[in-house]
Amino acid sequence: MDLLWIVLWIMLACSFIYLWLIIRGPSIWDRLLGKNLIATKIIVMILIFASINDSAFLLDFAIIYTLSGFIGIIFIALFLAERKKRRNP
Amino acid sequence: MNVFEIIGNIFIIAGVIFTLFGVAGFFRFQNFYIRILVSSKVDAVGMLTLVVGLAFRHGISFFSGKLMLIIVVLLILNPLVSHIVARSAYLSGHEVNDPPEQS
Amino acid sequence: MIYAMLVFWILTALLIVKERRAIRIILYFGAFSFITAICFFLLGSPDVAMAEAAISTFATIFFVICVEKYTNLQIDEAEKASDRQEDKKPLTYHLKKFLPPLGFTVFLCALFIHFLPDNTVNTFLKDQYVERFAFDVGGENAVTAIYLGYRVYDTLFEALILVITVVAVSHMSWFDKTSVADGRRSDIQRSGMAVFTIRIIAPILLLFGVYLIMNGHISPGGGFQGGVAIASFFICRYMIYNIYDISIDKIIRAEKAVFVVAALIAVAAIFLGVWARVPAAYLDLYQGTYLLIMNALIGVKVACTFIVLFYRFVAIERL
Amino acid sequence: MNFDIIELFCIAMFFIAFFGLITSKSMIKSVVFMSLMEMAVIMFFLSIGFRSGLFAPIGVNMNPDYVADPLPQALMITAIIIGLSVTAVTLTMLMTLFRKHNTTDWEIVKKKSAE
Repeated sequence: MDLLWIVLWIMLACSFIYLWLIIRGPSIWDRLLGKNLIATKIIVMILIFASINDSAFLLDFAIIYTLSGFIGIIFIALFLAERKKRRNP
Repeated sequence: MNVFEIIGNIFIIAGVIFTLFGVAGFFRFQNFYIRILVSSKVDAVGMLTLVVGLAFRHGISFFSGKLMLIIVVLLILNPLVSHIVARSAYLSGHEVNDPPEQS
Repeated sequence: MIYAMLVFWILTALLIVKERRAIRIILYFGAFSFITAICFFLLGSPDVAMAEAAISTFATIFFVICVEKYTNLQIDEAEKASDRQEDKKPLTYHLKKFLPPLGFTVFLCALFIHFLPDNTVNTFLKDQYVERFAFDVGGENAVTAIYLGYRVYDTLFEALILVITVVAVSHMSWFDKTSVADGRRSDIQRSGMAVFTIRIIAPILLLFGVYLIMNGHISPGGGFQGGVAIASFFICRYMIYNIYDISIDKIIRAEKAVFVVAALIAVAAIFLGVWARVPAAYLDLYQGTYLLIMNALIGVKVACTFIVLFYRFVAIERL
Repeated sequence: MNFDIIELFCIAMFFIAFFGLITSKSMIKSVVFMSLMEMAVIMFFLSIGFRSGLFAPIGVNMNPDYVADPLPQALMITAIIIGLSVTAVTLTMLMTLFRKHNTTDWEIVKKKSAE
């Protein structure tokens, strides 16, 4: 078994652990953080998969995944901050 | 197996170890602010090390050029997300010494 | 690998079924979209995975705006009250309530599995397409060749549905106005660091969207994915400047014009037989130009639609 | 019956979402479940004829035995974009209904509109 496949499975196990974090995390911010960490794990998995297949065009998917996923998380975080503040000023 | 691949493998193993430290840090601490400091910082370092290792394995090629672009994007965006999450938690009144609140 | 990801997929869906609070449902839905995208990727279709990854941020943003505005409390108030009533009732009540829908669902599922056809998959069409697309339509991406060459009617219909969506959103809305007052500022909380960093990221996103459109016929990507990437550039722009200074009416007019032009070009290129009359020496050039122009038009069209939807949700529906 | 394990997962997903749709009280949950059902259908289409080891249909002079089926992919891209449009229209309708009845609970809306 190649080293890269072992790393791939370790990353999958890490993302399962962070799913447990999303379920348990006491506040909403812990859940957002867990979502961010799952996103980074999945990006690493895509990169390793593209490296195993040795095809550069699969990396485009990693780039757009990074950009759009993180922008979504930033937008949610900005909105949540505004929401709580308006409720109890 | 040439020199590039050996260096790349060493980097990849280091990256995996950093990532596992991040997982451990997440369950070690209960306070949100300590947690976001530990896990996201260690996680970013681990991921960058892993991607650098992958780039080393491929030598100088189009593939590693694209990996460099991904490294730049990750280096900019990943700390920013941690910053925004922590800032929005602070603005919404999540105090540093608070007991964990359900929401 | 794919089986492990599918187990993950089912787990997130079960989480959504179990959860009651609206804001948590949105977060779980975001994680669900991430995992769906990687499942599509592992099924050997990076084009669909790209579209899903770019779409998921828009879906999450729409849901967040809706929840933030309309369920301002942390739990849906109605659900909370009904929960308090139901918790006192005995177990048989819950069983009575949940068994009939569960039984109905299991019955439908059994019917579905029973009537599932058990032939082997017919690969005639797949073989034809994979072998002939480079000669018939051109390019190196079989998916782009199918949706711009063999099945261009589907794509045009889909573009028409996007026009209808914009009309329907304006029609169903509670508010009468269709455009935003120019120069109005929103009350979103910005941080200086975020603005500085997104200023660096936004041009990369725009450039990458244009790259996806221009390279759509030789690598994964194409009009749809590039259009959505360009539309998410406008989310970045909104987060930087925090001002509504884009006229929605002009964008809608541009969208309609682009749709008409795309339909005319497709009809002229394929159904009037220009394709057959091009001399063989210039066929490559002709095919490349056609794919590039159609991809660009569809990209502009999709980008216009999503800019309009985003601005409507963020500026008008949140009032 | 020789169907694939992936197809079985997709069918399970579809009916989980269906169960959620008919038992949920909140409107937002209903919209989310519609989105989930659509994802299950798309995954089902992509998994037809898939086996382990197939690669993306991109490149020159490909062997049809080693690439995934391009036809469902081309149809599913449009389906995903239309899915977002459906979500947007449904959310707009939800907001209008909220303005009218001031709640997001189906049963209260039913009671109010029956009066």
